Amino acid sequence: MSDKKDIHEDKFLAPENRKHVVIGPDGEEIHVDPLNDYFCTDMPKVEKPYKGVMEKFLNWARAESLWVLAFGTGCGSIELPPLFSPRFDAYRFGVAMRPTPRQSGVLIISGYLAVKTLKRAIRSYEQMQNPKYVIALGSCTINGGMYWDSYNTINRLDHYLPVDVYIAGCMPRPEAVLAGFMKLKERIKKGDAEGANEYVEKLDWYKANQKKIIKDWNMPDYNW
Amino acid sequence: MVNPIYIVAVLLGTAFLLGLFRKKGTGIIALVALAFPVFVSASWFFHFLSGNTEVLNFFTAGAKPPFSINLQLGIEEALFTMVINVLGFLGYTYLYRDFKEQGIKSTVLFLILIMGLNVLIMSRDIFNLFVFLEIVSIAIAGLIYLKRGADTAIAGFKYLIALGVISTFLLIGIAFFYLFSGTLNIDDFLNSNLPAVKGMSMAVFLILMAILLELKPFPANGWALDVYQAAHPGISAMISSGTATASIFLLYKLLPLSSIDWLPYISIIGAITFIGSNLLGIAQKDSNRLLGYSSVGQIGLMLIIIGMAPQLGEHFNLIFLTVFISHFLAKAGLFWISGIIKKDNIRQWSVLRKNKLLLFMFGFFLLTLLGFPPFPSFYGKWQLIMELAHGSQFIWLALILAGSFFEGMYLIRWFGFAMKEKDESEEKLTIHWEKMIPPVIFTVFVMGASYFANNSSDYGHTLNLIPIYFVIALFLLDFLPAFVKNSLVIASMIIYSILLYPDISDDTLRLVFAGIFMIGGVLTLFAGYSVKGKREGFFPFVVMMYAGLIGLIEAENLFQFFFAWEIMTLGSYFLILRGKKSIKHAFNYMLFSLGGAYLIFIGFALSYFGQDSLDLSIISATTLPGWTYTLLAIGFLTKTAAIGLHIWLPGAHAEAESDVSPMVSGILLKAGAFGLILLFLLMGAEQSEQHSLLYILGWLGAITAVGGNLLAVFQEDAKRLLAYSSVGNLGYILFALAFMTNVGWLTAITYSINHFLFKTLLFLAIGGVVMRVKTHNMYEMGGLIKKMPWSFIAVLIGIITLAGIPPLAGYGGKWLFYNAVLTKGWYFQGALIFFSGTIAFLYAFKLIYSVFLGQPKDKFRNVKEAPIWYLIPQFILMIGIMVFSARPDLILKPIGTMLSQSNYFPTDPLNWEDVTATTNLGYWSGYKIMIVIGVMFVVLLGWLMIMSRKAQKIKQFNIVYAGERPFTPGTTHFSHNMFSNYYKAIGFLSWPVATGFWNGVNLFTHNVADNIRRIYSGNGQTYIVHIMIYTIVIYLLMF
Amino acid sequence: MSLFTRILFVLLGLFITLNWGLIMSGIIRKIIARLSMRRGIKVVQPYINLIKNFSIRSQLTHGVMFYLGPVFRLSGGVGVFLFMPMIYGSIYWTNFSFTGDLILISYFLFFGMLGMALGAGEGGHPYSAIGIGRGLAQFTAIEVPMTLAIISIAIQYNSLSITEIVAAQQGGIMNWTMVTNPFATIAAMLAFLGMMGHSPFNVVMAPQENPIGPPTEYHGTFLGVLQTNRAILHVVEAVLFMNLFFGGATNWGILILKTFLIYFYTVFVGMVFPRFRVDQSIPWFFKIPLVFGILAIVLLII
Amino acid sequence: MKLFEIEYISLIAGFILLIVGLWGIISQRNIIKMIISFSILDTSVHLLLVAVGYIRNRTAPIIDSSVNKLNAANEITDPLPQALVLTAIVIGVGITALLLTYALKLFRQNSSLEINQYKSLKW
Repeated sequence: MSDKKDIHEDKFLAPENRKHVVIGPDGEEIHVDPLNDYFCTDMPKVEKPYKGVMEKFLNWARAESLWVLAFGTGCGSIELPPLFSPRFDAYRFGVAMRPTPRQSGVLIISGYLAVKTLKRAIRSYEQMQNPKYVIALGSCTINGGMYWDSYNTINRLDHYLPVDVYIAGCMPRPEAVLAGFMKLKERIKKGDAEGANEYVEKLDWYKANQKKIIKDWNMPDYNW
Repeated sequence: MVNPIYIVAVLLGTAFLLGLFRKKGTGIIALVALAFPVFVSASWFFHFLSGNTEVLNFFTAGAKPPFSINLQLGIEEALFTMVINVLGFLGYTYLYRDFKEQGIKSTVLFLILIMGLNVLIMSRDIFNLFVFLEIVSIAIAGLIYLKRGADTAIAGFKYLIALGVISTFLLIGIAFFYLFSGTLNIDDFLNSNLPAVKGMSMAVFLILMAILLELKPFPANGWALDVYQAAHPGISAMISSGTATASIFLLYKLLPLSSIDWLPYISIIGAITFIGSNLLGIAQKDSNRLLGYSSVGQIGLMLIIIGMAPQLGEHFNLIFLTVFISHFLAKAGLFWISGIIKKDNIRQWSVLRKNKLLLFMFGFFLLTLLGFPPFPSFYGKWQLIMELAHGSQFIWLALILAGSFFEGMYLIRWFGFAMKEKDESEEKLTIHWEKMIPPVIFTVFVMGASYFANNSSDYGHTLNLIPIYFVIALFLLDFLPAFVKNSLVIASMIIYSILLYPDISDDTLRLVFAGIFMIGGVLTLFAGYSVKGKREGFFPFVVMMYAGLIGLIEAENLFQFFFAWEIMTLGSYFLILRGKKSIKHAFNYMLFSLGGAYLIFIGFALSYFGQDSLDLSIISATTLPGWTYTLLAIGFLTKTAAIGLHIWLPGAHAEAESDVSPMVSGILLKAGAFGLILLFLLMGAEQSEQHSLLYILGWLGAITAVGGNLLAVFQEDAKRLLAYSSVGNLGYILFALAFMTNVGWLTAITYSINHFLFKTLLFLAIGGVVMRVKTHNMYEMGGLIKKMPWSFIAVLIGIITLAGIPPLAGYGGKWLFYNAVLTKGWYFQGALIFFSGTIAFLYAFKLIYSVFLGQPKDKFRNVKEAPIWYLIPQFILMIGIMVFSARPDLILKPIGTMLSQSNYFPTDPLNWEDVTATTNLGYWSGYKIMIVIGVMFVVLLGWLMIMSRKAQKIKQFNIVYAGERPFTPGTTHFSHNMFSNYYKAIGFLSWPVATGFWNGVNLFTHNVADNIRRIYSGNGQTYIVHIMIYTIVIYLLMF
Repeated sequence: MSLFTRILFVLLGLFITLNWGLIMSGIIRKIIARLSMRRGIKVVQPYINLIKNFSIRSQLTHGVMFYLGPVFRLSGGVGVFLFMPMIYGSIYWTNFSFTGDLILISYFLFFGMLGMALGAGEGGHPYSAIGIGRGLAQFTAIEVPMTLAIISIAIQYNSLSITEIVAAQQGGIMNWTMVTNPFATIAAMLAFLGMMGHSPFNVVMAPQENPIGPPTEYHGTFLGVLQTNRAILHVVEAVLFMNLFFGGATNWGILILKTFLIYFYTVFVGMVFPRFRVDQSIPWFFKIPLVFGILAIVLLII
Repeated sequence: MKLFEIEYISLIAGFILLIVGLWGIISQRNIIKMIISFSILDTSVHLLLVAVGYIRNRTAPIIDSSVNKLNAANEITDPLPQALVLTAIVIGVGITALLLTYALKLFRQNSSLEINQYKSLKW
């Protein structure tokens, strides 16, 4: 079984990620295994929340300061910019866009997820720091929507990422998205939004699901 | 004592008798025969030297003139016959094998040649001179064909035809001389006091002209050059050293015949020859022909000296003899070496590297020709230039140095080829031992001559020659392993510093620079321990350089200073030349150094004008302040690489070896700064009248700072970047010195110390890195912090100091700068300086980021930390920086006291209250700043460490990449052309204007040389035309 | 005053500065929101962001220098505060300004920049390096008018000591450098635009193009430290300009008012003008601000 | 007419030959012709030498029956130039011989006697 897996992986491994030999400055041979050498191969740990008032206070702060990763995955991303226009003004709820996953807490999957986008979405999600939240936008993320039998999109997002809030509609209007943010805030304040830890706990299951449809992973299992 | 007539007898007799012998044994007999004259003339020479002054006159056939020939042997004749006989003996030894192959004929010719030369020197009969001149010519014409071939044949033909025409002139001259004077004896003529007749002067003109033409004056010398090129080098050596010597003496002997003062014309002819042939040498690629040009040039120089004799007075002997003996020994030596390696193109002389001794001798002779100290002609040239200046012959002085510069140009280039050009020849260098003897002996003679020149020079005794002896000792000890020699050098430098300390402890300025030179020297030498093997030819030059540097500190008179300056230049040139790709850069370095040194030379000479001592203080009393100071300043600026004169620096510093770069960049450049300091002090410091010069220098410093730093920004080569940074930093120092205020000078000294500390540190650290990764290109490195953490710390400390960020010492410099700028009122220059200070951030960041941060590359995964011997000096320097940052008062206070208490800079000093420095404008307390920042930094660090103690360590590709992963480390490391946007904005300021200018100058010189030398069309008839036109022109000039 | 009391006052001042910095940025973002017909963030939003960033549970580090970067950065900000006399005439709020003068502050500003640059560099992200390259390149140009202005006021007051410069401006608005040396003020205030990094000079961290420039890899506590520094530094830089050109402050109220106005000015300009590329902004600094800087000096020497 | 005295004639002839010789050396392309020109040049000098040493109405400086031995100093011409000429002739012959040798070598190696074709050594 394991042998088979290796062959499988090899087939999709990008050329630059294959093991190779480079010549060092003194003429010595250096064996490079890109997947192990370039990437951290550790697995994430569960980051336990504090208990009591402290956690409540921090959760309040987290809820009031939602930094969204500016990452449009599908057609729904067209609905996000109006959120920050004067009409909807998501800023007043503490929502802001951040350009880098390192600094963001919220990943919005805006609509259908093609397989290749899923890979990027997962990588970006993994690069976000705990605690982190996922908002799924539109029917496509719930059951595939109009793409339910497409060969190239996923049907249920929560098989791949722990979703905190679904916002139904095709597409949901910005008002609905704002409502989704409100819902997320409620969950965070209640302490329910522990998707990040959930993802770590059930990592094997998530990874198995992810690998089922993404063959050319080209990276260690967890993308730090 | 043996009568010298036996020289003739023995040589002639042997030549005749040789025919009786079979081939076997002829060589030995000839050698013995040639040894005899050496013995005779040497015994006479020492006889005269030991106090006997009575000149020996002797006659052939026991009768008096005119029925016999009158020969004379005084000390001069004895000396010249001696050198010629030595040359003859060694020349024969050298050619022994060739003669053996050729049979007796060549040996006979050789004996005749030596005999002829002897008689030429001793004879006092004009017709006799003609006869022997012809004999010598015939002998040489025969010997030329020792090397068979069409080239040789045509060269010999041209030679004979030309000499035939010349001897016709001579004979006509002699005929009319006899007609008008009735005697052919020089002495008779001189005693007879005949009235001057028009025809007589014409006759003498023809005679002297013929002798002059024999000396191959430019441009009527094509025939001679062809001979040099075509003949066997052993014969060329005889022509160049032997016949030229005799002809020069002949000229000297016959000059009194003329009633007209020939001397100015001889000088002019000499000058044209000296400059002309040295200029043409620049375009020459054939080694023997090049030696020919050089030979002709040197004769030109001797002609100048002869022509200048009245101005030179009592110094004539020293000047002439040193220049003569240098040329004599070196040229013969070089021709001999040329004959050993048998390569025509100067590029192919790289084959010399196969034999260390040959290479050594080659360099030795070249330097002898160039007149570097401690070689004899250095003393001669020094004395010559000084005397010329004393007699206000400034144009001559400039002409001589211009010619010397041209000569330097091709000789140094040649040496560079020998040292560094790729050696493509496969075959082994076959060396016959007897061919090695003569050059070796001449090398020893050069050393002896240097010793005597030093002793007979007026100022030679003031020199401290201990370092020179040490250099020689190191040459002899070169077989030892490197670490032994390294320890030896370090120990000697430490001991020397300790011995030196009491002498200069009362002069704080000198003490600071001595500290930079010596401490820096020891520290950079530590790095040398990491080199395994013998490291041949490194340590003598290191010592030479440091000897020069310390000599500058010790110098009390101009001579010592210039001597030390040249020694330092020489040592550093050899060090730079050791680098891998340094051939071009070392050449540039030497060329600029030579030019700069000559400017300094002229400056010294000008200040000597109208004065009697050579003390350094005469510069302040110079009667030509404008010229003197400007020339000296430009001379020193070539060493500090002010913009426009900087193009040699980046290459020279970047391509040098890892541990040489810090020496030349961190330490050597301070020599220029020290020179400027000395100059400015002598200009009268604060009272200096040279406002416009200082103002220009101030602007120059500011522009240099901007230019150097800006150029550094756009470099991809780490060492080149640092080198350009040095240009910029030396600009700061120049700028600060030009203030001529107390604080300005403190700034300059602070900068000197800072630059020494951080640039040595950076060059050592980067040198260590380069040593490990084996590339200079920063974009190829990256992420080395994990492999070389200590080097990283060193670079970090270095760039913080460089950028002038508090709390490190660099900030002190900036603060002083502001105060100085505001006090002096040079606001706009100051703004430029501060602008360049911020530019420094760009390259400082690029340096540390591209090398140590960013993406680690695969091929540097296994590199280790730099050798411990690189790290030790780095740590010492870091400690130095820290101490100087925290307690700047330890150094600046005494300097400030000295500057303000002396008469130099009494006004507006820096005040010290405990550890706080104050001026009228502001205040600065390095110690307290250090504490505040240190405490704060530690507190914040602790806080953050508590806050993020659990941080997960991740690897190089765990970066956010828009949901993707980086491709390879190479494509992810952002380093190449890092500041492209900056280039787009103000890159036009970094256009290589100076490089273009100097390239243009170089191209122009080459083109001029290349076009002029086309007068040597190769056609023998053209050469005859040259001779005739030349004669006519000289005639028209004279009458 | 004993060292201990001094440290206490310094810490207190630092606390006030930090809070004022956070509130100021909140207020200003509120004002901007209102200008564009939005309700905008809460005024305390910067506090919430800061708390949230410090409460991030997981941390990543790329290496030692990555770790030290924010420390350098914050040291830079706090250091400038430490060397800055905040309130004129007060012995309590002069911090450690006795250790150095204006030059110390203007060079210590680089301390943080350099540290940040190194930390970001260790992150290994190419965009960080691009951002730093841009920032440093732009800074060299900013420094030219700034230096000219500093030289100009140093000539004017014949001092480099900030305290003395403020002292010379006391006694009414007519004594402020703004009035007495308008060209220096203009040059410096134009340079100030670049120093604060608002539009049109914010190409350093132009989002979408090079995600966010130097701090691309920073998150959580590191980012919190950077934000803290930002809050402090904005105030302190405004205080520097207030001290140099706008008469300083004799109490905290005036300080708060003046720094607010000075800071608001940069934001206001940023609202109006679009972003420059680096190769546009550098020549821009070499045009108008440079001319004003030169004028400021020329007029003084004449 | 002084001009037509023997010494002047030989003097003038000498100078004319001198010019001819020089001109020949410069203008003749053939090496042999150059050597001949050189010989002419040589001869011209000899002529000059003799002319310089000539004293009118005196006999050759050979002490034989035609000269009174006691009064020889007043009867013979100056012997020195004549001795010089003898030496010069010898030397001239030597040089000419050497030149011819070189011409021979050149011709053997390159089968040409045109001086123009031997320009490999230049500049």
